Order: sequence, then C-alpha cells, then structure tokens
Amino acid sequence: MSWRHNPGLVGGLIAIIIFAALGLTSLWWTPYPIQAISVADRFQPLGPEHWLGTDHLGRDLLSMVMHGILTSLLVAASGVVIGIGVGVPMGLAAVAWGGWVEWLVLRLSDLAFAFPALIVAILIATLHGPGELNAIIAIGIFNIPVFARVARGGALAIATQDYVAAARLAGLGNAAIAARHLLPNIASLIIVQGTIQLSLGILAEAALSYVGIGTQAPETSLGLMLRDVQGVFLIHPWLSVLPGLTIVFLVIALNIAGDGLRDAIDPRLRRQGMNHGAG
Amino acid sequence: MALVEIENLSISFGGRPAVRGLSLNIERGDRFGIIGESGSGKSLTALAITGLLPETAKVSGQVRFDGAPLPSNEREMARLRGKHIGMVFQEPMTALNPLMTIGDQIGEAGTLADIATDIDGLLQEVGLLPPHGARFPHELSGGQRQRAMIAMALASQPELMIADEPTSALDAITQRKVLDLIGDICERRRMTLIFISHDIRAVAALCTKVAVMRAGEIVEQGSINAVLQSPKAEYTQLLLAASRMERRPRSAQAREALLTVDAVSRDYGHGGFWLWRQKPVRAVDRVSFSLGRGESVALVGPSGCGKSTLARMIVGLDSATEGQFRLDGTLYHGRDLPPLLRAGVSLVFQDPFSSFDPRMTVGTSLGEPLRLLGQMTREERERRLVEAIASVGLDPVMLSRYAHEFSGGQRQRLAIARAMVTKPRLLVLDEPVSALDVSVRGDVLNLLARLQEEHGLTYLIISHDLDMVAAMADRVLVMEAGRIIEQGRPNDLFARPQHELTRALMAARLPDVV
Amino acid sequence: MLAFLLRRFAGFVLMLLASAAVIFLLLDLLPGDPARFILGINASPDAVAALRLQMGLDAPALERFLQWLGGMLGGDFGMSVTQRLPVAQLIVERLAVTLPLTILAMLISMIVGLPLGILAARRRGKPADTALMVLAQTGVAVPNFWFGMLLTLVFAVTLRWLPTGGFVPWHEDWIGSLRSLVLPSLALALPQASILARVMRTALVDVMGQDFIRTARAKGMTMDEAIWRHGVRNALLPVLTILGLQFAYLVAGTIIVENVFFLPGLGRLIFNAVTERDLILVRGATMVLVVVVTATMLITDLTYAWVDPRLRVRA
Amino acid sequence: MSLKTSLTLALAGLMMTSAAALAQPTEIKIGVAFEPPALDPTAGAAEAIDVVVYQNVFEGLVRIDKDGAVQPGLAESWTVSDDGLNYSFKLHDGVTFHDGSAFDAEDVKFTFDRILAEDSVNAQKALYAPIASVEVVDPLTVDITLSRPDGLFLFNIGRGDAVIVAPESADNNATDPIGTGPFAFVQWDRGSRVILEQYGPYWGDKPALTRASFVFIGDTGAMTNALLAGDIDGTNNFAAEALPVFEGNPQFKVLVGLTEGETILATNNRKAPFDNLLVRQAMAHALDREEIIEGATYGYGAPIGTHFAPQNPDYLDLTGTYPHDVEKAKALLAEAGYPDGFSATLKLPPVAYARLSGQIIASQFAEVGIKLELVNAEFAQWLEDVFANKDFDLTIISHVEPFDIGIYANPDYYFGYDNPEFQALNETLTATTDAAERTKLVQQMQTIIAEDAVNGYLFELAQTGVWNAKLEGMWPNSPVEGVVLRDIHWTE
Repeated sequence: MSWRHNPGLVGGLIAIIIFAALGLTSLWWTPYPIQAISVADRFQPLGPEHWLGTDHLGRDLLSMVMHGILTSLLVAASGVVIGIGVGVPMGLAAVAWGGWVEWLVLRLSDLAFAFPALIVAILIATLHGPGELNAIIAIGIFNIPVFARVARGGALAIATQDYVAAARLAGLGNAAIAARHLLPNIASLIIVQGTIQLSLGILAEAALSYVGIGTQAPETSLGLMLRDVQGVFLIHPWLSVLPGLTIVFLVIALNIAGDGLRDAIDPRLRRQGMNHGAG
Repeated sequence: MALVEIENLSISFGGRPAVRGLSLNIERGDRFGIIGESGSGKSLTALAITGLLPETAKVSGQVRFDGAPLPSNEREMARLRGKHIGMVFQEPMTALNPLMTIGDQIGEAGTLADIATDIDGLLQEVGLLPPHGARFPHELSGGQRQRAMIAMALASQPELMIADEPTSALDAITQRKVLDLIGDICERRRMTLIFISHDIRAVAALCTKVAVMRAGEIVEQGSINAVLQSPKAEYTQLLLAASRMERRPRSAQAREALLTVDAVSRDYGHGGFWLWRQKPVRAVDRVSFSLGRGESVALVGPSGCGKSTLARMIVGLDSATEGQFRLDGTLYHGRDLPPLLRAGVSLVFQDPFSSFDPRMTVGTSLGEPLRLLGQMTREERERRLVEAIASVGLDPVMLSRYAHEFSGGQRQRLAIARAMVTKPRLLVLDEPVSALDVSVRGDVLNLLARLQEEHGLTYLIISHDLDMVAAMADRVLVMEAGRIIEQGRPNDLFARPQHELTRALMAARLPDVV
Repeated sequence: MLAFLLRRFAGFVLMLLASAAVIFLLLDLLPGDPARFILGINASPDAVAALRLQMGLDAPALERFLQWLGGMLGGDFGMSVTQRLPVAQLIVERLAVTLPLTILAMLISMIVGLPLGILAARRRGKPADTALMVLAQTGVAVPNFWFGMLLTLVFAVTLRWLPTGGFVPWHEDWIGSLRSLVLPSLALALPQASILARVMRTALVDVMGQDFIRTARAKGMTMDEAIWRHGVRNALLPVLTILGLQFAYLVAGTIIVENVFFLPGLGRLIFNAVTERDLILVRGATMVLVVVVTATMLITDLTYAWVDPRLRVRA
Repeated sequence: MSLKTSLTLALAGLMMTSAAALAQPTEIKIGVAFEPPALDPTAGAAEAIDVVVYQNVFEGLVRIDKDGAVQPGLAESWTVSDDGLNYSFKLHDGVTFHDGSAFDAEDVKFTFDRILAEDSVNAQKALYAPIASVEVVDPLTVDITLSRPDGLFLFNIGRGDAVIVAPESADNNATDPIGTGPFAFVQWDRGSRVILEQYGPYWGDKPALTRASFVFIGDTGAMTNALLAGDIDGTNNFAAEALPVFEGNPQFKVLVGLTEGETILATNNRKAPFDNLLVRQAMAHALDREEIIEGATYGYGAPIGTHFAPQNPDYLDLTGTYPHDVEKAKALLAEAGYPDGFSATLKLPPVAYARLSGQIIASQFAEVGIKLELVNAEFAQWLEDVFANKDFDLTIISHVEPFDIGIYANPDYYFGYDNPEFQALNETLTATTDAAERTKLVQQMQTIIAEDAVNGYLFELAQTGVWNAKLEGMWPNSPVEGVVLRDIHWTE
C-alpha cells in the first residue's frame, strides 16, 4: 500500500485538507466578517478588494465560501458521527448477540430506510424549526441504517473467522468480542463508508438548505448560498457557479479519497480471502 | 512430436518472477503430473498453456501446442482452447456460473467447439444422471459439481485435459472417486492429461510422468517410477519423506477418564418466523464416549458428519440440545463451561490464517486466554507467554509481531502456543495440519507428539486424514450422520473395518508411495 | 417458494403498520395549528375554534389513529383540511407525475449508466476507463437542482426546445406531458446514471475475477464473450439492489427537482401540506410514499430471488 | 448504433412537436408564486385565493378599482342614511351564477348571514361585525343596517371576503368555485395551474380575454426562465432581485407599483425592554431604511415612517421622526439603562423580504450594541408563536390589509400596544364619515404611533410585475389583493 501507487487517495486527501483548512480558518479569520452586510457594496466583481466578489447583501464571497465549506463539512460530518455512533454499535450488536437483537436491528434499519430522508428532514424541520441541527439530525438518521448494515455485513464476515471463536474460548463476552475483534477489523470499512456518507451528506445539506429547511441566515452554507442567489442566476451567474463548483469539487475530492482508501484497503482484504482457500 | 512443448517459459508479475525459465515436453497420451506447493508456479504454467494468464502477467518464452505456437489473436486462442483443451479447476462451486443450469453450461461448451453435444451421455459418463442437467450448481454436492466440470471439459472432445488441483476441495472419499474417474476417462478417450497437485500420492496414483516444481522452477522431472523411487533432487526427497507418516508407538493401558460425553445431541433449527419454522436438523445424535487422561483419540468421518459440531460443544463454543459432558467431575452442556475449566481445554483450529486477529500482535492474541485464570501480574503473564512460545520452538521476540508476518507452519505453531498458554489438560485439534504445506506437516505433528509427552496432554483429533490418524491416535471413533458408528484401535480398525463407511474411507486411501 | 413469499409479505405488512404508527406519532407532535394557518393573521379566535371543530382536531389520538388505519384499508385517506378534497384523489393526481418522472429517470440512468459501466470495466485501467470514471465522479458530485437549472438555461430558455417547467395533464396532451418530464428526468438521472456506471463497473470487475469467467474462457470464449454471456448477468445482481434503493430515493428525491421545474409531484404536495399544517394530507401522502418505498424493496427482494436460483430454494 | 439514432430522432421529434403552441391573442398565462390551498375567498385568508378568483370568478356588491376607489359592482347603486347606519343597495338585473342559477337579493342576505354566523370560518369576520341586519326588500333591493357607523364599510364589502355566493354552491366553492364574475372556473390541475374561461352570459362588459391560466411557480429562478421562454405571459409580483433581467428587454414591461403592505419591525410592547419608549426610539434611530429598502427590495419599496400606505392621500410623511443616527441610538439606550445594549430574538416568517430585512437589521442593530438572534420559522409555526401565543421579541411582517391602522387600538393584538388616547381617536374615526374630519383624525393617529415608535416602520411593499410588452390593462398598484383580468388585453 504505497502512497505512490494510489494517486487518487493522495490527491483526494490533499484537496480535502485544503478545503478543511479553508473552512477551519474561517473560525478565526475571514477576509471580511460574514455577517457584515453592506448593501452599497453588493454584486462587486472579482477584484483586489474582494477576491471572489460580493453577494446580494454585499458580503465578501471568499469569506462566505470559506465559512460555507465549514458548515457543509460540519453538518455532513456530524451526520456521519451520528450514523457511526448509533449505526455501528447496532450492527455490531446484531452480529455479536444475534437472535432477536439481530432481528430488531434489521427491522429498525428497514424502518429507517422506508422513510425517505428528505421527508424526515421536512418533518423534523417543522418540529424543531429549520436549521443546521435539523439537517444534521435528518442526515444522521439517514446514515444510521447505512452504517448499521455496513457494520453488520463486515462483522458477519469477521465473526466466522477462527480468531473470534478463539476469543470466545478465551472467555470473552459478546461485548468484548465486538469491541476487541469485530470493531477494529471493520474500522477500515467504516472509514471508507464514512467518506462516502460524508460526500452524500454535503449534497444532502445543499439540497436541504436549497429547499429552505437546512442552514439558515445569518449562518451560511454552500447550499444556502445557492438558494439565496437562485433568483439572480441569469444576472449574476458567478454567484451560483462559485458555491456550485465548490460543492462539486468538495464532493469529488471526498469520493476520490474514498475510492483511494477502498483500493488501499481492498487488496489486503482480497489477499486474506485468497489465503483462505490456500491451494 | 510432443503435444505441448514449453520452452524457456518465464512469467512475472510487476517485476516479481513467478515462473523462471521453464521447459517441458508433454507427449500425446502422457498423464503428466506437476507437483509443487502453493506459490510454486504450477498453476500459472497450466494457465500459460491455455492462454488464460491474468492481463497483468508478463510472459516470455514459447509454448507450442500440437507443433504450432499459441496464436496471439485472442479469438483464435479462445477457439483453440475450446476445441482442443478441457480444463477442470480446483473449486467447482465458484468455477461454475451460479445462474445457469449444469446442462446449459455443458451444452455451451459443445456449441463453442461446434460439436453436437449429448448432454445426457456426458453426464452419465462422469457418473451423474440426466436430471442433474436441469439443476443449478448450488443444488449439487461438491463431488457432483466436480463431475459436472469434468463433463463440461469433455464436451468439446479435447485432446488435452488440464486438471488443476481438481480434488483438494473435496473430502477423502469423493477425492478418490474423482481421481479414478479422471483416470478412467483419459484411458477411454486416450486423452493427454496434465494433472496439477500438491499431493504426491495423488500424482503417483494417476500419472505416468511427473515434474516437481519449486519457486517457479522445475527441480526434477521424469517418469513417475524413476522420480519416486530414486529422487535426485533434495526437495523431491523432502516431499516424499513428508508424505510418509511414521507410526508413533503408544502404550495402550486403560486410563482414568478425563472427559465423558454422555448421550449428547445437537439440533439446529433453521431460522425464520415461528409459523414457518422448519423441522430441526440433528447434527449430533446421542453420542457417548470418554477420553482417558493422556490418551489420543481421533474422530474421523466425512464432512458434515457432525464431528466439528461435537468438538465445538466440548470446548464450550456451542451447547448440547440434550445430554451432557463431564470434565474432571464437573458437569456441563457446552457454553456453560466455567472459566477455570475452560482454561483446561483448548482448541487448535484448522486454518492458521484465520485464527489470528490481523489487528493484534501475536503476544496479545496469545495472552487472551490468560484472563480465564483470573488476575495475573504483568511479570507472570509475560513469563507464561514466553514459556508458551518457547515450547513450540519459536523465538519470544516474535510476540510483538503481527500474524501476517509468519508462514503457515509458524502460525500453526503459534496457534498451538496459544492453546498451551493456559496449561490445559485436553487439547482438541481440528484438522491441525490439513491446511499446511506437505513439507511442514511432519514438523507440526512432531511438535504435537512432543508436547503430549512433556505435559501429559490428552488429544481429541478431528480429521479425515487416515494416515495422520493412524500415526497419532490411540483410538479412533468413526462418525457418520451425527452418530459414532464404529470405534477401535487404528490398526485393528483399518485392518478389519466393520462398517460400510469405514470400509469406504479405507478404500479411498491413496496407496503409499514406496 | 410459497413460504418465502408469505414470509416476505408478512414482513412487508408489519413494516407498513410500524411506519403508520411512526408517522401518526410524529405528526401529532407537530406544533402549529392548521386552523389558524388557514384563517390567517387577523382571524378571530371564534373562527379558529369553529374550524378546529369542523376539522375534527379535538378527538382523542388513539381514536383518530384507528379511524385513519381503518379508512386507509378501504382506500379512504380522509379529507384534506386545506384543499377540502379526498386525500386519496390528491395523491393519485400527484403520483401521475412523480411515478412517470421516477420511471423515466430510472430508464435514462440505466440506458446511460449500465453500458458505460460495462465499457469501463472492460477497459479497466485504460484511458477510456479513467475518462468515464472522472465523468461519473463529476456526475455524482453535481447537485441535481443545480444541474436542472443549467439544463433549463440551455434547452428551455436559450434553445426553446422544451418547456422550462410545469406539467400538462396526461389526458390533455400526453406528448406535452412527456416533453415536460424530459428535462427534470435528465436532471434526476445524471447522478443516478453515474452511480449505476460505477456500481456496474465495480460489480463487473469483481465478476471478471471470478472462477466461472475463467471457466467460460477455458470453454473457448474470448474475454468479451465470457463477460457478455456470463459476467453481465451475475454483475447485475448487486446492481439490482442499487436500482431498488435508487427508485426509493428518487420517489422522494424528486421534490427538489419538482421545485426547479414547478412540477406538481408528490414531494411538493407533502412539502406544501406540511407548511400548511394539513396533517391529514401529510400523513396520507407520507404513508403512500412509505408504501411505494417498501413495496420497491419487496419487489427488489423478489426479483433477486427470481434472478438468483440460490435464493429460490432457501425458503 | 441504430437504436441510438432512432432514439435521438424520437427525442428531437418530441422536442419539436409542440414548440409552436403559441399563445392565442385572447389567452393569457400568468405566473403566480403561491398556489391557493382552496378557491373560496370567504373561507380563507391566503392572498393566493384572491389572486385567482377576486373580481374574476367572484364579485361583491361593490368593487375596488385600480386606484382603491369603490365602484358599483353587483349593486348598480346605493343610498346611505344620514346617520351612516342604513345602506340600501339596488342590485343589477339579469345576473346569473356560472351554474346558470339567477342572482338576487336572497343570495346577498345568505352571503352576509354566512359571514356573521356563529360557525363562520370567514377570516375577516371582525370587519363585518358592525352589520346588525340584512333585509331583502325585493329581489333586486337589499337593506343593510349597521349597529354603528363605519367609514370603511363600503370598502370592506368590496373585498374578496365579502363576495356574493349562492346557497346552492357555497359549500363547494373551495374546490369548484361558482360566482357571478366575467370568468368561470374550468379546472384546477393541483400543484400546477388553475384555468378560467370567459363566462358567456356575463352581465357586464365582456373582457378581452377568453381564457386565463394561473400557473404556480414558487421559485424565482424558475419564474425567470418561464418568462424568458414564453411559457408564461407575465406575473403580477416578481422578485425584485431578478428584475434587471427584464428591465432592458423590449419584449417585456416592468410595472412598478405599491401594495397595501406596510412592512414593519413588529415589536412586543408588552415585554421588557421593549415596553420602554427610550429603547424603541433607540431602535428607530438604529434603523437605516435606505439600506434595508435597497438590500431587501432592491430599492423598490417606499419608505414609511408610520403604519399607513404612502399612496393614500391621507398619508403623512413621518420618516424624519427618528432619522438614522447611531450615536443618538446609543445615547438613548444608555439613558434607558442599557449602555452595553441587550440581546433579543428576531423571529422571521418565510418570506424573502422578511428574511433579507432581518439580516440587514441584525447587522444595523449590532452597531448600536443590540445583538439579534435570527430565528427563521415556517408560517404555521410563526403564526402560532407570534399571533396566538405572543411569544416573540421582534418580528418582521408586512400588514397587507388596506387601511388597517385600527389594529393599534386593540391592546390584545400581537404587538400589544395599549394607548387609551389612540383607542379613543379610533372610536371617533369609525363613527366619522366626513372626509376632511377623517383625514385629520387619521393623521393624528399616524403621528401618535410614529412618535411612540410602536414598531419599526420600514417600507411599503412594492408590487413589481413583469409582463409581455404587448399586454395592457394590468393594475400597477394593488389596493386589494387580486390579479384582476377585466381590463387586460393584447395589443396588435
């Protein structure tokens, strides 16, 4: 698994690091404060004063994009954290305990799958009011069954390995086996799925904000930026193109990194599989 | 003129050579065996003859079939394979398309070679029945699938058949039958055979000529008799030696029982809703026997006879539906085996590759069972680990390494070390050497014998390898369909098998190589 | 086989019951009074109270739940409180847009995605593969509402080949209806086609490494023939799962594209009904959506069992 | 390959066939942002209902013209008693409902009885509370008696809430509206459009249009595209931000007018610190109207200094009462005991002008030390919190009811303004019918609330319509809600 053989992973990771750095910087510093509205300066073109121009309220677009990346990443990442935090233990429990626990986990994840994420988001938005939290919860709920299934699938394969039986012989209980043997061995799978869900989360955040139930002003996110300027698309296309392309590149970077990770991890798994039927 | 001529063939992957400068002639009518351990390049050689090497392979040298070099055009090469070469692969489950019936798959082979195929006839020739043609691969047993593969290979009436480890995924009885079938068919159809195997006795039983491969090179070749009777290469001698198992002299005095198995049964319900629950399957059916202290008892039987289930219950991985076990006076049913007693029972798994967690150091894995003994100081723990790894002849510095850094034989030693770390009295050995290369099997068996002597261990050996059983066991239990159908001392039992299954097992034994 | 069908169907019904309960509970918790919404900011409390009574908002929850369930069994989803029409009728009208839109998008994504996936798998590691996968990466990454805006700009505003949006009812002018679905389904299909291409490629690459492909080649087939006759069908199995998920996703996911193209689809119906607090309509429409999604899953499972003989006998 | 070709051909064919379906010179397609939940204007407050049906499908006894003046409608004339309590209406003869049934005085009585009934769901029931009785004198004469004089009575019965409905069809008007107007309802493709067609036997002048579709397009971008592509012929109120697309385009005309919507920063006067006049004055000084109007309405809104429509002749320009002055605002805050400012929430309903103004105001208030937390709410939620529970600090909303300064006399109204002096003035006003006297009273009232800085007075909401350049007869202003088709026609 040399880095040189995986340009996708390297390129993707570098791009993500740049994006994340831009976003994190916005916590301490942006060229202009994003909430400073100056209507007189609106629709400025790209220039030395505002590198990427200004939006319909005269806010600096570079600052907005930096902060928007942060919000989009945070929302998507929090959704992934919820998904992993709840889904993975569910999936592991299903395998470690089996029986009715497994039945329950499968049915619960079926139930969650049956509710389209967008509808859940709309309902939550009406319960709690629109906002980032609502987007996080909706994306998180959508992620739970995904991770539960991935964790279960991966853990099922691990559970048949002799070393799990060996651990049982050594007197380990279900929880200990899940924590010591199952979890570490599906961690890579979870990471790969995590990057995929992260990129889906960014798209979902954009969609939710676009229909008005995600991030709300004065906060900003890439989706909200698109929503705010959709009416002036023909007059100031740059205002749509900038956040749109940022989303595209961010998602591509995540996907490429995810694919790279999978490639980096897969051969090892495949080799193990081949060793299995050693002949 | 030879049917297949290989001249100075080299195959490499990403700069790493897999086959080096190999030259070989196979005459018409030969039954040519290629022997080698895993990674010796024997399968790649066969693939090179058929032009089926992976795209990433770099090939040099020349292969001639029937005097003509192999065509470089993909379609011509494909048609050549289809018309003149039949192939049988190791794992018949994955080698057959799961979504197509057997009959269709056989018929397709004929169509590709422009031959009107008599599917029923082919099925009968390989010992199947016409109705089998309408079935899907998963509806057949392993042996039947391999027969179907052979039928498919025969459909194009090829001049050459290449069989790549055709029997190593099959159990002992089926293995012998399939080998005999291949032999018969080659005889009848006057087909040339290339037989690739790691099992020297299978090659000896089937082939007229043999080549021995090691690390991508042929170390020795010639007529089977010449090679086997006066092996020149050291490696051939080693292989021959490993295939003969010495019988270890054992004293057969009556001993006090360590473990008693008392009318144990195990039922498996097939999952599903209560309404649709199916009749349970009985995997182990009222089995009773006992193990004396220091005794070696072998449990033999075909796959699916329940011997592994029984072993899993004894070590406490599964629970009996009925009946009970008594270990050292304590009653238990399986999973309820108390921790301290668990420490007295260990299991050595068949597959040394899957029995270590790849994310843990060997030391951590080896130390896991120590928790059964309760709290332990770091020093005590360390001492135990060092002692255990030293007892299997490995260096204690290896404790901080990961399992994938070890070879199969070393891993099996480590697995034995893990089994020994709690100083158990009973060791259950589940096919302890069958996943290992022939050349290291003997070492591991010697190690097991030494440990038994030093620690007064009791062994329960699960196996289908009668030679190994004869060498290791004081007593043999034969299992079929969940029951023990026959038992006795190995010599008596093998000399005068009473039960039909035992006789079949004996008949399936390949003759010893002289 | 029958037992398998029965078991799956029982699971299906159970899932629907559980979903109904979840929907009902969730909606009962929603704040905001539908009566007040209808009557607006200057309405008198009397009028609001009168409307509440008329809408039957004051009965106990359990009673309303059972009534709702009972009604749905007979095809009666209740009356929409804001539109004063049977919910069932409203939903059927919207499904007449959403389902064709979804199906069209699925067809386009399959027609585009699957062949490209096969091509990429066949040319694995070659420039064609790389180019296709870069294309697919981009396709997945483009937000579909944004893509929809670009499509409208080109094909509707500039070229005027197709309408910018809106929907002509089927019975009036079915060609017009189809025309109004072309751009939205293209916008929906792009990411789905990209996903399908990637899944198809991965599945086929996996299958290409399997023994039975080697067997097929040993029988005398070229790699292409082996892929075509044995590989594709096997590779379609994982694709089938994705197709099921995609259909479910699309049925609900159309809402955003429906906004861009102002199509009267089910997603927008729910969205508007929620803002108007038309809870009877919301729960009816959500339930239908859940039924469609769950039924898709069921059909996927059954198709899987039908295509894959290994699953057929298991039950 | 051949499959691909034929597919391409099929697609191309699909695209071409109906590209030529050009609008006939007597048909019109109008884009509107919101789809009405139902089509009965007497049983719902949604503006979207009036947009489609008011004066098109339904008519009242009188009608409001494009300048906001009262004109004869179904009543061709009327007389008022001197005390202003008795109105006698002479109805038009030969009027029929779209279902063919005849219109007469009984329908008028039914309509008003229905509005005033105990179980009435009319959103503006309170406006008609002064009506004491409705009597049918003969089939073409109706007498209405008021319990107290009401200067706005005639205007109020000209609103959509008091259109005349028939007893036979009233219950179905929500889905199948039947009125007496020049256009009859044809069909409603839910989620998509409503189609009206000229009603042949209409009693009055025939309108130029024969068919009108209201197409529902919620998204500004989509509306722009639809206009540019000719899928719709116009829209009565288009988002100001996108107007530049059409401003220089000779194919379109942009009509700029005003609505009756006073957009205010509504302040909860019950609640500290907003119960303190100094604080409210400080907030008024902190507001920069110009920037808000520029930012939120792209300059199209008209500044207001009180709760009154600037296009009304009685309007008093009070925008100078508390000019934008950050230092003054800070000083007033300090004087009120908040030298470091304070924090408050600003609840925003889901309309663009409110959301944008909110952001700008938050930014302006921050300069004087008032930290606003923006809370975006959906309409139902917002109504519940602000109107029903009065649980808010500040909010932004446009009061679109015409002539609604009277809401300040209701101490229970959501912003909780309780001033006996103002309440007394309002009493007097309702009882006054003399125009000059009314002007004086109204201007007094305007001044009081402006000086009390009850709410932050921001701007009068503009109406910016975009229409095909060949269309004439649209109302530039919107004195009442509605898109009146009566005078719209194609030129050429």
